[in-house]
Amino acid sequence: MSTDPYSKRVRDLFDVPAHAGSLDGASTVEVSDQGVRVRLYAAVVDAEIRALRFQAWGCPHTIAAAEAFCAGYEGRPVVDLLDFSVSDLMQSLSVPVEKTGRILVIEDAVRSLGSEAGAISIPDD
Amino acid sequence: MSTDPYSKRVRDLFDVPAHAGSLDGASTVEVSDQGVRVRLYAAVVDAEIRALRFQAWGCPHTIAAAEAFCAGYEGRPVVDLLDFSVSDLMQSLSVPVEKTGRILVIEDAVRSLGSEAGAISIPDD
Amino acid sequence: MAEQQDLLYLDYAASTPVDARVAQAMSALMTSAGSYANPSSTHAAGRQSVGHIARAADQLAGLLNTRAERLIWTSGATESDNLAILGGAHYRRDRGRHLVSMRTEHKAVTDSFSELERQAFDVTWLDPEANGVLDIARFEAALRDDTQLVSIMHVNNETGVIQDIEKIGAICREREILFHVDAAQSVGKLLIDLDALPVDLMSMTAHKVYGPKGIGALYIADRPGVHVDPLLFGGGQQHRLRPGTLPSQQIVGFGAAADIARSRMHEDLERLAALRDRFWSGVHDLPGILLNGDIDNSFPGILNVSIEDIEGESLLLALEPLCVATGSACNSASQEPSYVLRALGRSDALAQSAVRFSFGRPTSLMDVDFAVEHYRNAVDKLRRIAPGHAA
Amino acid sequence: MAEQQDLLYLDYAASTPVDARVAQAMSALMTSAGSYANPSSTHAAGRQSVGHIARAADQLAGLLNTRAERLIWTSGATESDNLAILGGAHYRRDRGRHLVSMRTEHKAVTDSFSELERQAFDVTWLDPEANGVLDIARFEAALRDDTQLVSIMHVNNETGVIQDIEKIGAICREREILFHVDAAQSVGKLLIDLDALPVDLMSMTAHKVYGPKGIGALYIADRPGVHVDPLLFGGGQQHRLRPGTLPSQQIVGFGAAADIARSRMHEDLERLAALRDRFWSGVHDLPGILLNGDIDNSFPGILNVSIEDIEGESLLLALEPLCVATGSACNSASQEPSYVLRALGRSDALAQSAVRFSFGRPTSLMDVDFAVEHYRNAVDKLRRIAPGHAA
Ligand SMILES: Cc1ncc(COP(=O)(O)O)c(C=O)c1O
Ligand SMILES: Cc1ncc(COP(=O)(O)O)c(C=O)c1O
Repeated sequence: MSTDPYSKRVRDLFDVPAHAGSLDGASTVEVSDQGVRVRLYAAVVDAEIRALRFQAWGCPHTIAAAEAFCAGYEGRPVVDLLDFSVSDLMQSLSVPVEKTGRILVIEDAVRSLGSEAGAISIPDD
Repeated sequence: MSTDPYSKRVRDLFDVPAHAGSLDGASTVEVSDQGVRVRLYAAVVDAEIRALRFQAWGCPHTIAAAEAFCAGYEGRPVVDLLDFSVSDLMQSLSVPVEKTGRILVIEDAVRSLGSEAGAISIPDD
Repeated sequence: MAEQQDLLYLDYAASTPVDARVAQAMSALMTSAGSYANPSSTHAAGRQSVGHIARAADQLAGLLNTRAERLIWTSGATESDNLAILGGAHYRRDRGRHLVSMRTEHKAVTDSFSELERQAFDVTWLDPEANGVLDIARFEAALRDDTQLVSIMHVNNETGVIQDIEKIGAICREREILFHVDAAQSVGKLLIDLDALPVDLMSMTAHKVYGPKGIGALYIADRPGVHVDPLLFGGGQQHRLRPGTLPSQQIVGFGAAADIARSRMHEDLERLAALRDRFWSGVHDLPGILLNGDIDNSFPGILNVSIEDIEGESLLLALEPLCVATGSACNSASQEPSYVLRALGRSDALAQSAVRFSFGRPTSLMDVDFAVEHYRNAVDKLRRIAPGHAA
Repeated sequence: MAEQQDLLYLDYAASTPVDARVAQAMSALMTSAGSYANPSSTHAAGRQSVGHIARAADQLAGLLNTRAERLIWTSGATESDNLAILGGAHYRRDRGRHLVSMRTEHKAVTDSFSELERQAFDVTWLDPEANGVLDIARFEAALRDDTQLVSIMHVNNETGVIQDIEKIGAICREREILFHVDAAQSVGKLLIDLDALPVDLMSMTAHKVYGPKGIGALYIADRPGVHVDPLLFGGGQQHRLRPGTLPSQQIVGFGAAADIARSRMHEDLERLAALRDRFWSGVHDLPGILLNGDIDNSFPGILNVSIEDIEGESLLLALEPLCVATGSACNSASQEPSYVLRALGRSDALAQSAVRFSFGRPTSLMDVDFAVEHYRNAVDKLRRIAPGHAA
């Protein structure tokens, strides 16, 4: 027996993943674990994230989480990526606990993206 | 589970047992066995059965069989009683085999009635 | 058939008609798009079925003041009794092999215990007092250190007699004995508060309370040590306790019936008591008549009377067009005198003459008067036919 | 709920709507005077219930070319499978402890055998060929002198693949091995002639063939040595093989559904084949698509396809408003890749991407076209999102 496993928000994000896709020449990371595969692209200018895109192979929660991340971080300082934590995302998407591992893959990807996109060496550019 | 355990004929005889009752001064026998009790009364004149009555305590088949007997033997020679056999009755009433014993009680009673009513010594009276 | 005409059904303890609103809810579910889906399916239609079932579970739980999660759906009280008794005894076999029940239980209970006897469990079969009630001191005396399960029914199906499940349950709880109650005849009829009652397992069925046949439930209390082994395997539904596609229309029917019962229980009880009392006052003066059970301690929908010098099978036929029962309907294909009435101390002959009149929501005072007249006439007729009565 | 709008149900292998005529017959029975009586009651109303049940048994027996007395009513195929396998193995335990079945059986079968393994029976689990069909030589090789029971399903619930129960049965009969067939997916859909088939026990259920949920039957052949031990005790109904008040409205529903199925089986099959073929020709050219099973040896109401590089759960959501299944509906609450498809040699990933489309009487060609379009779009969308595909 089951009730709807997807919240309205997950359904909306999954239905219209506006940030699905890639960015040529942007910082890119790919993490593959827990049976899911996530690739993130960040176009960073002046330590600010101008554009985010994702590609994902995984369950609806994984795709929705990737989309939610992209939608939420465009326009923010790249340094924010280093503090990214999935707990808010888990809650706002009502991700079931047994899927925590998959969502943590996104956390990994986001943090790598932070390093990759030069969050460590901000002042320099 | 069960279908109707009573044939139409049993129902009719049971509903209107026209010969239930007793006859004063008539030949009488009572047999009690197999959990049923049957008493038969015969008014015999000139070796002919002028009237038959019964009293019975037992299941509907027992009562119907007693009634059927009485209705069938009024007006017949008393000697017929000695040959009475329940097999026709069993069939015409569709008596289930497990009730054979009870119907045989009626056979016993009828044959005793035959003796009692002087079937043995017909010419004499 | 001529049989169909003018029957007067007074066998509501055997089964009840389905309330029109219940039948309506079931029909709607069976055919309307999206509602007939398998509740095990994860798609949207399946989730709708799940929603219907959840609502029905809430309705039944509401009737009994418990939570929906405590209810396991079964095919009826027979299966619930088996699951509780076989499943409970097996689950707790390490706690001891002694079990206690009564001789006046329904066959679904006694036959489950007989099966456990074949499996080397040790069953104490208690007799009731002459009025059908279990004496509490006698019950307590039967308990042993290795007693692990007790099953005592709430309302007896033949006599209507009510057992004091609260007291019995309290004694069981003190000793950590699993307590099962067959409540097939009381759910939806008497007030049952599972939150307050010291009952661990309770069997119920919809068709005794204006719901459909073939759907029941087993209540399993949320307490440590209270659990049962499954009897059926597969599918994983219902926490693996009872697999099989959940019959949504049946469950929705039970839920709706429970809801209706809750809303009119008080009114039903009052009406039934009036009907029963009127019937009894109409026949109690017949020579040789005897009430089986205890009119002051009974569910009023059932009245069981024996009568001297009357053969039961002929009585039943003479009573037509009344539809009434001798013994338990579930067992009445056999011509054996009722073992329940024998346990009350009735002779074979008296037990065999017993008739159970049971009244229901459709029964009217006129029906009762008709039944009284019919019963009196039938007794009169058979007595006049019988040898020994002056013609 | 918005969910209720515009669902396209293509999960007829999980459950079917109840035919309107069936629902009508059930409603009539539940409420009309005299028909709701307990069929165990001996009075006139009870006998009417018995009559309704007898007629339904004749209808079901007629569908299968057997006699009504050979059918035991149960709560569904899950219970029938349990009764056949647990009951059959127990009844014949003296003949040997070896049992044979397949890995691709329904959970109700595999879990019954697992329970028997816990009871120290010895089960051989056969794998099918890659197309889902059991190889007869492999089957014969698995048989031993102490093999006492074999259970092989007729139509597989996930793939639609048909096993050759006639050949398998003939081999069993030669060796006096009890042969059980789970025919939940084939009764009323494929021609089954029990008078001719060498089958000893056959499980069936009404809700897969436009009848109600919660009613099934077990066919028990009239041959020496063919029998089962009961799983439930009480009441004495159905020759003590399966007690409990017979749910007349459910049985009448099954009977009516069987009658309708018989009259339109040929027509149903032709339509389903046309729908299935149209669907497959609409999707077969998708890169990486694979048919699970054997389209030439299948019940045409079921089509199961896997597709490379697609995650199953997302596929299912992307397919909404199509209501379709991954794996068996009876098991689909779990996210495990289907053990049936794994047994066919599919990788975890491919098994997990599998979707079962199943068609039914209400399905139209337009529905199929809509489903094709939706499936293609969903695959396309997910592939575009996935890493590794050029955006
Ligand atoms: C007390 C009692 N227990 C159990 C049952 C069996 O219930 P079901 O008919 O649902 O199998 C009945 C009635 O049949 C009953 O009266
Ligand atoms: C092959 C098979 N066997 C058994 C079952 C179980 O049947 P039921 O739902 O009647 O318990 C199903 C479907 O659920 C099935 O497809």
